[in-house]
Amino acid sequence: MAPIETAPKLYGMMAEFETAEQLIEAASRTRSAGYKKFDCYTPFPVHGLTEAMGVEEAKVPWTVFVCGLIGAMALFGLQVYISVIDYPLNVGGRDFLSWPYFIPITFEGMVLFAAFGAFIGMLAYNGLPAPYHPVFNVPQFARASTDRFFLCIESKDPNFQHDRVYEFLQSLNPVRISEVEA
Amino acid sequence: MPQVFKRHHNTVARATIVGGLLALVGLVLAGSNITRSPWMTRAGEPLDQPVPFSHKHHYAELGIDCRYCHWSVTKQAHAGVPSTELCMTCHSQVWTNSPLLQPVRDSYNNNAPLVWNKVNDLPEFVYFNHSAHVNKGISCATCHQGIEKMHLTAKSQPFSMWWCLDCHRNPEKHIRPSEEVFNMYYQTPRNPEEMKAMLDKYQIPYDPNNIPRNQLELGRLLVKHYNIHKEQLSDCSICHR
Amino acid sequence: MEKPTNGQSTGEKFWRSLNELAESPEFEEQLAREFPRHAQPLSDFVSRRQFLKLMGASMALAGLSACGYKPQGPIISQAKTPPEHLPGESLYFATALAVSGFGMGVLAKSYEGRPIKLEGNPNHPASLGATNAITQAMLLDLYDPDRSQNVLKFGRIEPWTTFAAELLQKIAIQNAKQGAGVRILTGAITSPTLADQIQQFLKANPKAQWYQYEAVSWENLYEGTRLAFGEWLYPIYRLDQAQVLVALDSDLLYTGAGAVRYAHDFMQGRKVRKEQMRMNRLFVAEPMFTVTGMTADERLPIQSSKIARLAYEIARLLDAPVQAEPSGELTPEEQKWVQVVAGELKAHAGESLIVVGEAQPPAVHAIAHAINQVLGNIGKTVVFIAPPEAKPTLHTQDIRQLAQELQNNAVEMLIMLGVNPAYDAPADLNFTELIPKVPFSVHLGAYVDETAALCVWHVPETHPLEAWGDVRAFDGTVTIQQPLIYPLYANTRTALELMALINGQSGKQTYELVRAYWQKASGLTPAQFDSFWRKSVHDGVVPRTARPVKPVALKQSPLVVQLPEPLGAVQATNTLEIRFAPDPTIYDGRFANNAWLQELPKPVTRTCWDNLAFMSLNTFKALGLWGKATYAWHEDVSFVRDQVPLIEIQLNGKSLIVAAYPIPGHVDKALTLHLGYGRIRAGAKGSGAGFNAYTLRTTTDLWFARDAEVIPTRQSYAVARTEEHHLIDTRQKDPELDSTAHRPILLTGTLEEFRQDPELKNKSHREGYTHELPSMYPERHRYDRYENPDNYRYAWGMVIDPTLCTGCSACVTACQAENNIPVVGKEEVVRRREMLWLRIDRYFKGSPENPKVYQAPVPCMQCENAGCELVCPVAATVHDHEGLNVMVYNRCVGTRYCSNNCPYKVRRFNFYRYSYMKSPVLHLMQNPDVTVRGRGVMEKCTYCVQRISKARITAKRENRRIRDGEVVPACQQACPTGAIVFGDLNDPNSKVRQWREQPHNFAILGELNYRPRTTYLAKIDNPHPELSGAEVSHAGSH
Amino acid sequence: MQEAIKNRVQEFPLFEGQQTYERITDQIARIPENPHPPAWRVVFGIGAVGTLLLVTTLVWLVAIGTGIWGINQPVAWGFDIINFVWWIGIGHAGTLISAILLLLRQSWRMSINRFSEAMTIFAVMCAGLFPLFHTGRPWVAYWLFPLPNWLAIWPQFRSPLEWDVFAVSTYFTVSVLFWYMGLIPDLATMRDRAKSTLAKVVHGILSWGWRGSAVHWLRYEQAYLLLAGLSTPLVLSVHSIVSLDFAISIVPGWHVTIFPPYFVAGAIFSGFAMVLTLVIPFRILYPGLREYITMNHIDWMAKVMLATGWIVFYGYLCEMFFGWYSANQFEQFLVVNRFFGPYWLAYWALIFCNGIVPQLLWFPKIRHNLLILFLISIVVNIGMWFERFVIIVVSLHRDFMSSAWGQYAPTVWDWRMYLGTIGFFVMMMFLFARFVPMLAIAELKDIWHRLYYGHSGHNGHGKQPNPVPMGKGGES
Repeated sequence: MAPIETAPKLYGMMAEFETAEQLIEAASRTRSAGYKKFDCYTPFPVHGLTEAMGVEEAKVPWTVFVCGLIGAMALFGLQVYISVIDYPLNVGGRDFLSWPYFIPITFEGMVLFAAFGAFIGMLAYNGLPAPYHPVFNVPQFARASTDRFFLCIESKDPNFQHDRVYEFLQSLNPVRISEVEA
Repeated sequence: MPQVFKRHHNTVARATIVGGLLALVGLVLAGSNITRSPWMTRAGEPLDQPVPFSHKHHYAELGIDCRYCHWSVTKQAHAGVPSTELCMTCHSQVWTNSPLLQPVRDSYNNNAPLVWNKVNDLPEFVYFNHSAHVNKGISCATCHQGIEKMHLTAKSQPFSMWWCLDCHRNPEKHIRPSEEVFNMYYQTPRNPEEMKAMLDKYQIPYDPNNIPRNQLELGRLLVKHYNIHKEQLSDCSICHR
Repeated sequence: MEKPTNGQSTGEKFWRSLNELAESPEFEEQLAREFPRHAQPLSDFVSRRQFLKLMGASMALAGLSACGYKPQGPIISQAKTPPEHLPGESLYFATALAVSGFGMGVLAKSYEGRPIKLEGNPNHPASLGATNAITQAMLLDLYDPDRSQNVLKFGRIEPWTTFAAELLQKIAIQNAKQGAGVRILTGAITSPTLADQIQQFLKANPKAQWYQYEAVSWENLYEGTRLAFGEWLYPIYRLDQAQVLVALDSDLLYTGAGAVRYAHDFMQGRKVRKEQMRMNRLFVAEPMFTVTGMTADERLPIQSSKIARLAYEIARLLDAPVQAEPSGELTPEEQKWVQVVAGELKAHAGESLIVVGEAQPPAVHAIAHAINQVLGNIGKTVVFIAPPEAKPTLHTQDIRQLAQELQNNAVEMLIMLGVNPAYDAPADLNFTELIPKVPFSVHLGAYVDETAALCVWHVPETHPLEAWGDVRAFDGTVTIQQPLIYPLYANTRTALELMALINGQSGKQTYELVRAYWQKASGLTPAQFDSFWRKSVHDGVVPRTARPVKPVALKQSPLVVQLPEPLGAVQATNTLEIRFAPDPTIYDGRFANNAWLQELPKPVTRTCWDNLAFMSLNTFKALGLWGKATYAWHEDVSFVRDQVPLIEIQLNGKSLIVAAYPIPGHVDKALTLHLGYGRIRAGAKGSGAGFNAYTLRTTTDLWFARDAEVIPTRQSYAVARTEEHHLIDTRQKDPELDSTAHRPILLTGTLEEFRQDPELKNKSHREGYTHELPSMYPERHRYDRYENPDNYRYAWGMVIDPTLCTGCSACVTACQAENNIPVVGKEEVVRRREMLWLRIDRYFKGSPENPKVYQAPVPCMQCENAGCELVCPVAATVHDHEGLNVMVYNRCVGTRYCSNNCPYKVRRFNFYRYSYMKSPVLHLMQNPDVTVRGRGVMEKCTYCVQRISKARITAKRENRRIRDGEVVPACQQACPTGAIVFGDLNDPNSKVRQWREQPHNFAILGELNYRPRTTYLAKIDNPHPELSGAEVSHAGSH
Repeated sequence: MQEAIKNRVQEFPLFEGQQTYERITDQIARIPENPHPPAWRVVFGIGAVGTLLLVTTLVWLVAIGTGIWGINQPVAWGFDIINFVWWIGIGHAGTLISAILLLLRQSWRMSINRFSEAMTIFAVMCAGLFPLFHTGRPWVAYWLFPLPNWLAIWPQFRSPLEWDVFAVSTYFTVSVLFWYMGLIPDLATMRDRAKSTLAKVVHGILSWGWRGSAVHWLRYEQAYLLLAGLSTPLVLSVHSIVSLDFAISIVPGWHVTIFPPYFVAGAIFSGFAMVLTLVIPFRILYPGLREYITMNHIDWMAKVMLATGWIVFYGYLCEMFFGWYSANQFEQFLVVNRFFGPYWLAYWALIFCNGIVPQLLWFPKIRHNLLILFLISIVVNIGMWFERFVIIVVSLHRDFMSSAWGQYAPTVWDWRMYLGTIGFFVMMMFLFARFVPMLAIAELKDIWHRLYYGHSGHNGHGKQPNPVPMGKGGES
């Protein structure tokens, strides 16, 4: 077979699988084959996939924790500032700093901020919104949200070599292999 | 079939989100500032009056005391708008045929009131008492600042609650010897000598070892002297009934 | 006026523009348009306005929502300043207001030239600085938009001049025949000047006649004294001298010209303190609870017709020189009661008093006089003076005679001054037919009422606050009435002016007439007179005009009197004795259009806007009315919808449909009907309210009648009541839980108990009042924490002594007048939305047949640990540094949470825009020192904070503390008996502090630890050991 | 562990019929894609009318004032707060199902969580209306928020009503976030299935360009789990705070320490009832759903109702006990007044609806009879409404000072507003059904993959795929 010249504007090469198990298998082999820049696409969270890919991170939880902390402090602070410092009023003979009364709102503030932390954090780390992405150029990729499982080795990868990658993917027995336009 | 979104749409999307958040913050800030602005409070806008009465002329140029016309200010809640009678005490002698004063003369002759436009207006549920202020060293100038420079009268302060509270919470910033209340040109003495001189002049007891050096210190002295109970001044019942 | 106003700006405007305004066609037209339909009550609030308008209106209300920057209003300067005028300051002028001829001295508060509040005049014998509800409310009459404003001929507006011309011409004709055809009908007249004018006319026209008629007449007093002493005399009671007071069918503490004074005097003997552990004792025998009855230590429910027998028995036991044919029998209880009373009277001879009510026939009065004579009370606890009226008379006789003459067409010219016989004359005379027979009839009155409608001419009457005049108090003391305001309506005239016109002194102002009379009467030189006049007008009393005391003696001994036939044992259950009584608030009907009085809960029944046929629960059930009609699915709900059954009463041929209402303490086999309702031409508020008892009232049965037949109907009727009475509508099965009397609300005790244990410790629930729970928080805000020598701070507090409270409700109306409290109308009251800040709680204890009554005024308690403040999300109600629980109306968003968390339920909510007043006139009345609350805002009592602020500012200006007694809330000021004391709790010498340190001081619901600043003294009564046993045992408590 | 679960789900299948990834996707996603049954239009129409009723009522309310309601002096809260609490309670089931059951790893929640979360959001919308419009001056209700203002005055943070403001708004926001986050992958699915460009664009935007990357899924699941972890205490706190509106005050019948747990239980109780009330008709309307909302699901929901019902009933018993044990005559009177007072009917209705009727759920037959179950769920909703009525009206109308006692009766306006909110709720639910996948597709596929893949007949695709001739992306 004649070697094919790599298209200059190539995002990567994508293999399509039918089952999650195959994909997990493929992912771990891709990893052991020394590829760094590759990603998998699944219609639902496939458990064990990220482990196979060797991805580990806990950015989101930390963000949530910090946001929650900020939220709690912010609202408790607000209440104390208002009812003790800015306009202390004798309300039903209660002490100005009647902190037990401030707990509920403090708690709600914590939850609110944390929730936003989780939501926005998730999107931000995922680089969303990204309505455009090269992988969408592959027609079959439309099934990635329905019933097909994809593995894409990106051209950014240091040892990305067109036909090598092709052969490697072949060895994973995908349903189909397609180039992904950048 | 090509995908519907192009690469630049990513940027657009992110820009929109960031922009939206910023806009939100901006809105809140703008809102809270606009309400305080003269545009809202109408501070500094003269209203038209039946007679173009000039405080500048009468106070600054002729040197008529505030109390000549607003005679009830030291005794009553209301400073009072002078009756036509009062105007005529002078204007039966001077400017007797100035066309500008025609309404005044008519009012006097037909015993019909002059209808002025209210410049310094408070909501109905706010009970302001002039006498309580002027007798305790709060000057006309504090609320009607610059009236002595006005040809046409406009309110110079927002007269909003936070503005009132600002002084009610720390009167030291504005209080002065009650003898100086009607003096629009009063300046806080800048050096100890002047300060001492003034305190002596008005027999205000003070500790000679530490003579107040600035308005704040003078203020504290006077607040005590006039037996003003600060913490009470921001009680709701002080202004609302 | 769409937006609420503090009256200041508008105040000045109105002050200036009154004169112009009153004449200006717009104003006339404007008011004319409102007349007579415009209703203050809110019932038609929704239906009347279109939708969008309202939308705008309610939004405009955001005016009260703290945004100050509305378009600025005008500010109107005066052209000329009246000498005494101070901008924004109130001045007080002494004058007097008369009810059926008798004057009540008042100090009228004038703000910017308009009267806005009436206070009692301390110099005046009838007032002593206090007032009653009616006097307070007479202010509203002045501003009533329904007032008649035009001279009418057959209902068409005519200029005054036309009337004057025609009148004079007719008078001229009459003068020719010495006034043979002229009849003048007035109410009781004490005014010397007016009387003088009438006498002048009579002198000129000897054949003319002057009749006086009062529907609620005291003629029996006169006849009584005539029987006993041979002449008409007017009794003056010295209740402060009486240790034992026996009131037979008499409400002397509430109704009658001297009531306010009497209540005051009587209570002098009931101020129970640890220093003074003694009190007088009051016995009352009456068919239905009256204010006096509720105050009684020993009360006997008995039919009015049996009172005579009762009195006679007492007389017999005291061997008073009385001879009569007793008929009818007394029950054992009544016998017992009589013995005890007789014993008490004897024991306190010389310092006891027996009083008989106006409703009782002369004979009974005579008996009472004989008893007082025998006991040597006359001259001590009661003295007699010549009648205060200018021409004392027997009203019923007068009116009967007039009717007679009208019948015979003897009357060519009938002049009626401020009377309304077409409505309130006895039914058997049927004036409605007689009046039209008069060719030339003139009616002078404040309203185009039933009589005006039948007259040829109607002349609008000037309100006493608008004109000069004079009037006598119950003891004869004269007050010169001075005007507070230029007459609101140009065409109004006073009776004095009318008589002057008739006497050909048309040009004269009332001022000249009054002054001229007194110049003559006083017989002083002009110089002396001037100072005399000044002093009299200024003080509100003319010196040395009180009638002198007359020595009296029984004209014969023994007195032979004819006792009336008492109601025998009634056979049929539906044949009852009927008793007529003046209405507690609208009196004989003359105040029917006074919304304040209409909405004021009646002292005994706590109903308003209505009169009802009151009867005992037994009778109510015997008639088969219980559980009838709308009593729905549960007996307890019988009053849920406040529905009561309608009954038909038939009395000598006449019949009346009226709502029946059971009330504890009413004697069985009898019903009580209040006069004054069922008006058809009272005005927008009064017309159609209640049932017209006059239709049953005849000259023969003026006060009570036997054999009234009662026929239940199928219909029911909605009653507006501000308080349920629980002995009735909570089931008796579990008194410990149900009967209110057992709730730890009021601490009560007898004098005996108080003597043994001043703190009443071993009373049930006592601990509930005192013990305080530990608090988690540093209680920096307690008033006693403020106590230190150099403490400037005030701790306002109030102590109320229910023992002194008669329940007369003067405080309630005073509060309403002072604080711009709106009237909501019957429908809203039925829906439990009355706005009165101050209510008077009335609790029954004991058997429904003859319970004890405990009352206490309940204002906002100004709790130090106020629950209302705690739950307000916007800090609209908070404490200030002086311990007031202030309510910031303009901050309130109206969540109503505070009201829910208030255990005393003293907060009031503007469910609608109650403060909306269509008529500009009503805005003149509003107190400029109090914010007028808009819709959706919670409101409540704040110890009259406006008065406190005023005093504080003055004190600050003068660099001093506020003196004790310098701040007097409206309620305290109005209270005749001094049951309310307000002041600074931090001041060890203040009166309020002394009261609060009394051993029997307690806080209502103290165990909730809200720590109210308003506390109460235990309600002490002085039952007679031999009697009370029976009743109290019913109650089962302590 | 996994095995155990797998065995259990064998006997209680979470799915009916043969499932594949496509089938799951298609069955659910095609509901919004295809035209709707006529029944949908009818019910939606009814809802819309109700909404109209609501709007007109609100306008009139703002124009005239709260006086048009039946509230009065002793009873200053009536339908407004009753319905507020009722709606909030209903809302809670959604969050509970989605959050708490998620934390408890209850796989059966997957088929109903999207649905009940939507219910939550709309219920909270309805609830929110009441506190806002029950104020006497709604146009200044914004004072309840701590906005910097030129009055220099702030809200009062000791008031439970103020807590409500924060609790309810937070609850609403978080619920929306939670719901929307769950939607993102499914919106992506919709996008990829979409035929028209417009649909592609809209779904593309709404799905933020989700592409199912494994790393994204990782963060997504972390966030989702955390949100669940946050919502759980949130939902408890919200109804606790609502209960504190009463418990903080001193009114007998309100001042009860067990209110928080008892309110939360009540909320779940009524919430599940409402889920059933909605699910059963929806299953009829959209038969496709039956494969995922099986009789097992319904059975479990019924059981939860039974359990929470007992907690609530225990609450009632406690209140009686407290009344007696308090030795406080006001409390004692309250109990008596509830039993025999003017509103005894309401009280016994509540006992009947919440105490007696749910006991039917002991019987499997009844749990599997959709009609009866549906009726029971309605009865429970009514019962829970009565509970709030008893708590609010009966406590207020006769508290301490018998001189201030009164009665309460709703007016037509009270009813209009109540029915209006119900109409609004129905309308929103049907809009939701019209435009959004009613079940969580991705989660269902996940569950199916975890529990059934390999067991159920999936092997159709088991064989090794052939190497394919490679082509450039975009070709073929």
